[in-house]
Amino acid sequence: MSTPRLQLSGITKRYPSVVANSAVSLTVMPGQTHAVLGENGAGKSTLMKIIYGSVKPDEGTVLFNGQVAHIQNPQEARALGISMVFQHFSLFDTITVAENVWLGLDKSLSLAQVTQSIVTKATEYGLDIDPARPVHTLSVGEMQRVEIIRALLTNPQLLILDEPTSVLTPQAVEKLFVVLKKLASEGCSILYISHKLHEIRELCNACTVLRGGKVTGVCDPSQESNASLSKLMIGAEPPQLTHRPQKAGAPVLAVSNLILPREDQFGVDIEGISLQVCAGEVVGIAGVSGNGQKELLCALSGEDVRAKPGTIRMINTDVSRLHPGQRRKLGLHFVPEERLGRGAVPTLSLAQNLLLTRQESIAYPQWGGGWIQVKSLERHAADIIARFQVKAGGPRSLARSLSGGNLQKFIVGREMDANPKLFIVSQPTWGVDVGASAQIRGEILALRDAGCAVLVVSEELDELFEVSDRLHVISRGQLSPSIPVAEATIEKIGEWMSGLWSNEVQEHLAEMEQASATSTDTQGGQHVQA
Amino acid sequence: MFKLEARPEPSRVWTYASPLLALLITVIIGTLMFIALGKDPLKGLEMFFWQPIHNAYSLGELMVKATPLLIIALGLALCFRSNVWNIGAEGQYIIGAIFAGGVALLADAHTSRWIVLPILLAGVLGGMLWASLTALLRDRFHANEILVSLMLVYVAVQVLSYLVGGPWKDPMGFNFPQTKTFEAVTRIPRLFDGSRVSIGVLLALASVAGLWVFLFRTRAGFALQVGGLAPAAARYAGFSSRKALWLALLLSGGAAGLAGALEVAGPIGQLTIYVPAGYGFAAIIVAYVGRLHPVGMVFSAILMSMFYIGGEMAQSRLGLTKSLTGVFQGLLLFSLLACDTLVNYRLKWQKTGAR
Amino acid sequence: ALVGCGKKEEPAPAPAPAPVASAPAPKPEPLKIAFAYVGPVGDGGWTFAHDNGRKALEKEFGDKIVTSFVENVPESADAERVLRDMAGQGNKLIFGTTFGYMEPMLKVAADNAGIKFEHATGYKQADNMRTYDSRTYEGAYMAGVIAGKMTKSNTLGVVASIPIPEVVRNINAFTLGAQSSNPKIKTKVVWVNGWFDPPKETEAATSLINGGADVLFQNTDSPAVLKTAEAKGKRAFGWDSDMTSYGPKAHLASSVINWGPYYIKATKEALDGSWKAGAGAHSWWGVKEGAIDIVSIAEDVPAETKAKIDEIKKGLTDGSFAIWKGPITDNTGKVQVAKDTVADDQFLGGLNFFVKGVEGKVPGSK
Amino acid sequence: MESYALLLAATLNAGTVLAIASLGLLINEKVGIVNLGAEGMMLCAAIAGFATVVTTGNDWLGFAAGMAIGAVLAGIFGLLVIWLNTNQYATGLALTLFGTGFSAFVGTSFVQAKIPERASYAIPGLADIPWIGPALFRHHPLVYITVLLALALIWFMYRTRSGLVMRSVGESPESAHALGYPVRRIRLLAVVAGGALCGLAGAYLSVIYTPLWVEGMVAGKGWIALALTTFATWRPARVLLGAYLFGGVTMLQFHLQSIGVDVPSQFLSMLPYVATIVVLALISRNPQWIRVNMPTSLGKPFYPGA
Ligand SMILES: Nc1ncnc2c1ncn2[C@@H]1O[C@H](COP(=O)(O)OP(=O)(O)OP(=O)(O)O)[C@@H](O)[C@H]1O
Ligand SMILES: Nc1ncnc2c1ncn2[C@@H]1O[C@H](COP(=O)(O)OP(=O)(O)OP(=O)(O)O)[C@@H](O)[C@H]1O
Ligand SMILES: [Mg+2]
Ligand SMILES: [Mg+2]
Repeated sequence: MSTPRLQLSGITKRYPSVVANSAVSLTVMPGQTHAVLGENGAGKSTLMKIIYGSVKPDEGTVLFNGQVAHIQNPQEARALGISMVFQHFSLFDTITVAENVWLGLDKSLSLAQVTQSIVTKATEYGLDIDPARPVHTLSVGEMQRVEIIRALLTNPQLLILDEPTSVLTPQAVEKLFVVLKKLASEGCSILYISHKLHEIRELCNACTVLRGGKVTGVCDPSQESNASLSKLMIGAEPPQLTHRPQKAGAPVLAVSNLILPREDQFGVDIEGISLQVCAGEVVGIAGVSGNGQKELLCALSGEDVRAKPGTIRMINTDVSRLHPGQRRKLGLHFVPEERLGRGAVPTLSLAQNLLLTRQESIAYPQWGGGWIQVKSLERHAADIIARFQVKAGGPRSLARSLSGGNLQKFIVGREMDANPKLFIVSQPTWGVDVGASAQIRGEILALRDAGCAVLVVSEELDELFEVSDRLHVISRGQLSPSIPVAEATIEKIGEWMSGLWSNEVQEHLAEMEQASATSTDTQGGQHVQA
Repeated sequence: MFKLEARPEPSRVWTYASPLLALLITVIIGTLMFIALGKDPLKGLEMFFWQPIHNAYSLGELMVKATPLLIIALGLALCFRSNVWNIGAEGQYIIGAIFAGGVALLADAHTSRWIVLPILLAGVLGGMLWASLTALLRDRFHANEILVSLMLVYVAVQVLSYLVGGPWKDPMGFNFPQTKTFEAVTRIPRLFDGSRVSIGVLLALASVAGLWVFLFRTRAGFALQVGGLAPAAARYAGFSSRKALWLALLLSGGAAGLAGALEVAGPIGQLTIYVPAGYGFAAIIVAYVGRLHPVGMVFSAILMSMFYIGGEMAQSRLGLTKSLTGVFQGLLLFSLLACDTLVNYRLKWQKTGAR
Repeated sequence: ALVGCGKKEEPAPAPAPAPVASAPAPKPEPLKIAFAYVGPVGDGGWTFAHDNGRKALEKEFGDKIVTSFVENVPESADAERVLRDMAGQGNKLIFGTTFGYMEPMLKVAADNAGIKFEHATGYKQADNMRTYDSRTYEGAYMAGVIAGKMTKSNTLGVVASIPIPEVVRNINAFTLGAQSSNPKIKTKVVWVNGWFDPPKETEAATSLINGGADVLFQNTDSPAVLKTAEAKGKRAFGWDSDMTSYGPKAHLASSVINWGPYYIKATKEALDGSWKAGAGAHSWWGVKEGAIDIVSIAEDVPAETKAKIDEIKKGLTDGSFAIWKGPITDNTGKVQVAKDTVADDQFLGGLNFFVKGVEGKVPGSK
Repeated sequence: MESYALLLAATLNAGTVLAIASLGLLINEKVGIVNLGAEGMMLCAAIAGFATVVTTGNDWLGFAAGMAIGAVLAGIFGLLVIWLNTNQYATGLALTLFGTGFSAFVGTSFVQAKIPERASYAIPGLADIPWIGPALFRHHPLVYITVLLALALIWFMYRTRSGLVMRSVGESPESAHALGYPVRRIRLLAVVAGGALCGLAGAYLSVIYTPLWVEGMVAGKGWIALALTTFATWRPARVLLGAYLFGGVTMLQFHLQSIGVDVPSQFLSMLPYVATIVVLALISRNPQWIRVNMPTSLGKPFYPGA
């Protein structure tokens, strides 16, 4: 047997509040594609950053090709032959692709040489990219290509990919896998992080599972089932949700031909989106991030009031130009995807954060915004904490002291507690552990059963399939027609995610629009056959 | 090497200990400076920390100095808390003084005592007007409020100079650039005989209470601070950032204008080119050393005034230069900023060199 | 505008026990004298000249007096506190050296009947407060005589501070002096709206030179104008104190104020009990009293001009020469002082026009 | 006509102080740090430079001293802001307040000091060309060095890899950190370099421009320099242009007075400040113009998690 490419033993990394890695050992052989699997916060990214030298371990040793390696920083890692593509892109928006790549390479090359080698590598691996384009003009998929080319140009012996597919369409994932398989066949080792089990089973031939910073299993994923992997990962199988069929009521939200030019150069234009959500149904919007979700949600929530009058209606009221507070009075409650900084103010207490969207504890609201009744406010916060099982010190704990999942539960709770007529939620379970995810999804369904209209925007197809009645796909600022979940397949949604809904569909959509313009729509939504 | 580690919650102990530590550091550096200058450090410290408060008269003078500082700082705290960087309070103070002076000049010996009210209101209005220029340029043109408000200070100085050297010049004043001295009826009522302390102190204390209530008990105050702490959250909640900008600038401009009115119709008693005395800038330190908290600013305004008066005394009694005041004030703010790090972070010794 | 009633208890503490209580000899207490300065003592101009006066005082009276000063006292609400503090510290004679202290000093004087107050450049007096000033225009006139002789472009430049009568007087006197030696000259004036702002003074001087002026005169307190002239190869004067060393090549002469004689006189009066104040108690000293002089005249100034200067000094001292003797026309052509009359001090006090030969008009004048 | 040549010359000279300081602040801001302490650093450097020239008689030592003190103060500011994560604006203001007081304090003994005679500057041959000579070729070497400095900065920022790294740190410190660049050290270096340039500007002011030391002599030039970076939308060439423009406005107020324009001098004195406000408003009017070159992380703290 040959020397392992990488051998970690006893790696421990402590953060003030958590132990991110605890005595982790891991071995990667040359040419092996090794998966690291684990829930959110299991410590995967931390471990990868330790290998790449951007985080220093408290204990433990790293052997690279059999030699002890004290990797002080990413430059040293790259010199050794380790390259990494981060979970969050490390690209610079205003400079060109070539310059971005240049910044990730060692200094010996000139910019012209780098440009040349980008073209060479790109053709070799079928990664089409123009080196002269500024990064902010690229799509997310293209950005990832830049990251990968940057990694490949260092001629790595070990390539680390941290959740590379969370931003890709299923088709783009296929393309990526082709590249990765070619690399592995050339002898490059790959460390592949994901919590998507089917991907791992398709691609990888070794797997280390982390839970709470500890290794809970090593296996060959091709020999495992989703269920067995899942068990290794979270220690139990996820609870099942029940999705009772139910007839949708009257439309609550109706968007017709919403057009919004982008606000800044890094944004997306919304090009004629139409959509309807009825009482007692959950409508899901799938799509790769950066395709206009942010812009659409801002227009729906009232954070962006540039919509043409008449384009957004809520229960027969034109809300296109209303501010968030006014929409809230009509019964719209919205949970944004950023918890800290948008959904909640990190440095304020939970009780104070309640004031962002709730006015129950405000006396004399007509006078200068109203008087805050502190006692009643804290009681209200305590109620929400109890009702949604938020693990927190109490109403006075600062928002930033809560873990992501608990803060998410509080925010979702804060909005659901208001008995909304229309509930819009973006990425309801992003970075939330399995237990909490199940709870939140359950609450969403309960809300629907109680007759609320719910719009869920998410990148997790599994989640959407679980909670939605109908699905739309958003791509490049356009919205696909809706399709009942029962008729949708992952393949079709994946195709739509790259903007390929057929002409036939488009025509049908236009027809439906005309129809809904002439007669009031009684049906729950437009059912479309692809 | 020391490394900072974020605390899960801000430390309560350090919230109170950090200003004390900062003061201690300032005193230690001050002591070293006195020794280096060959002065008795105890004597030096006495000038700064005891002389200004050792009897009723001195306390009164301390208040006279602290009142405008406190009033301006209260307004600035509101701005800074809502992330609006108004550093042109000096200009708003000057224009407030001009407006107040304009009304005071209308009075004659028979005018009612109530003229004081319009004088103060005019001051507030003037300050607001000047601040609204900054708000307008920021709101309409996205112009950086730091620079605009600051440039407007220099403009205000020239406006004042023009008025007192031209249209408003005292005809009996031998052409000196000053207005006539205001009629006695325009004088802001004083609280005690033999002291210059006026009802301005009461206004300042009322403003402290008012600001506390506004910040911590009203939704409008809450909205304003959310805008400063997390603009995206404010947008999400529907608190308008434009409202916040205008509100913060108008209130702080009004406060600075009020201070200007209290000063010209109080201790100065006429408009001269020497009305700008740097209060608008010193109030920035007052606001920060007071942690932008209404009650904290009461203490910092007093401390800052002690530095001013102490500086004068250190010169007349010990022959030290007056610029020591500025050194002390700067040092205090520096050390407070540094010490405040300890509220949110803890120091940890780390062997390997962290980057 | 006086403060409430006067019967409250003395705000200032009783004079502290003498610091040198252990001294055995029954020597009389030294007289404590305090000075409030508007600028830094080292401004090389106005405050510097006052501080020289204070030093002359110390030299003259030795241990019979004790002097102290506070510099950089703003002409704002702070002035009153500083003056009051001086009174409280047991000073018996207090000098305020800038116009802006007039009102605060009046207030403090009203509350401290036993203390003698002296205010420079003001016009309001009280029972225990009197005013004094220097006839700086005499120095300006003599500088003008030299300037008129030395200019080649016939264009003089003045960097002016703030349009108060004193400054307008100086500009006029400078021009009149220049015209006495060269009828063709004209004077350009640039205002910097401040007493002490060297960078601005530099810029103003530069623009005057660019505009053709080759001899500069300033009524601001720093040597910046002289320095600028030096750097540009033009000529200029020193003001308030001897500034030769700031620009040895450019320096034509310095018009200096010597406050020493007045300070000595006032102190002597305070010591022997003859000090008197009250309405009209104003001393306006000039060359005659040794308060004004022109010194360090450059070597290249022709001897005849130097002789003329000496003659003027003599004339001013014995009263045979008057600067403000008619006819004097202003630059709009209006006769301001009729032929063969001499303007009195009251006329000079309110001077608000430029004489013929000065360009522009006095800011703020109708 | 000669007088316009001289006006131009005076403009270049007045603009040089602004240009040097503003280029320094540009470097700061390109890595994402706003230093409101410019005024304070310039004042301290002015006295340091002046005192050095008084004692040694060597202008260049004076410049070096000014640069050194500017760098040291900026270093302290940098440590507070970059390592202790203090608020950039508040810390900068503290620096200005401290610098104003400290320079006055140290400077008391130098208020009357004189500095030795210096030669007049003329580039042989060129200086005698009518009109152009007096306007362009009779300046202190630093006036030309400033132009070279701007050119060098352009070359550095847009033509070298180190410049690219610097810009990228200002663009996204997180990404730069992830790629392994020592973000905080780069930021500190830029802050120190910027401070040194502000120091050079301060020393030029007291050693060559005025040349005198007086309390508070910078008189707002530091703030105008800060404003200039925004005008220039963070481009060095435009900084230079803007600085000369403002130098011109400064000189214009006196020029207008001396040619007898009948406007109260106070309104002329307002000119540079009003011009600053107007240009600032015009430039900022369209956020897109600003966005293109504005360092994205400007004013935002960065603290590496690891
Ligand atoms: N810089 C840091 N300071 C403090 N805690 C940290 C830091 N970085 C990570 N952590 C904590 O360490 C734990 C492991 O984080 P890590 O990012 O490695 O998880 P992960 O497995 O990659 O999760 P995900 O699937 O969400 O990417 C988490 O609890 C996280 O909050
Ligand atoms: N940015 C802000 N700054 C200060 N006060 C604010 C701000 N935004 C909102 N407020 C205060 O909060 C009150 C309610 O805010 P807002 O109007 O945004 O919400 P709302 O729920 O829509 O109320 P309404 O329908 O009465 O306007 C306002 O009366 C105002 O005084
Ligand atoms: Mg993740
Ligand atoms: Mg991760």
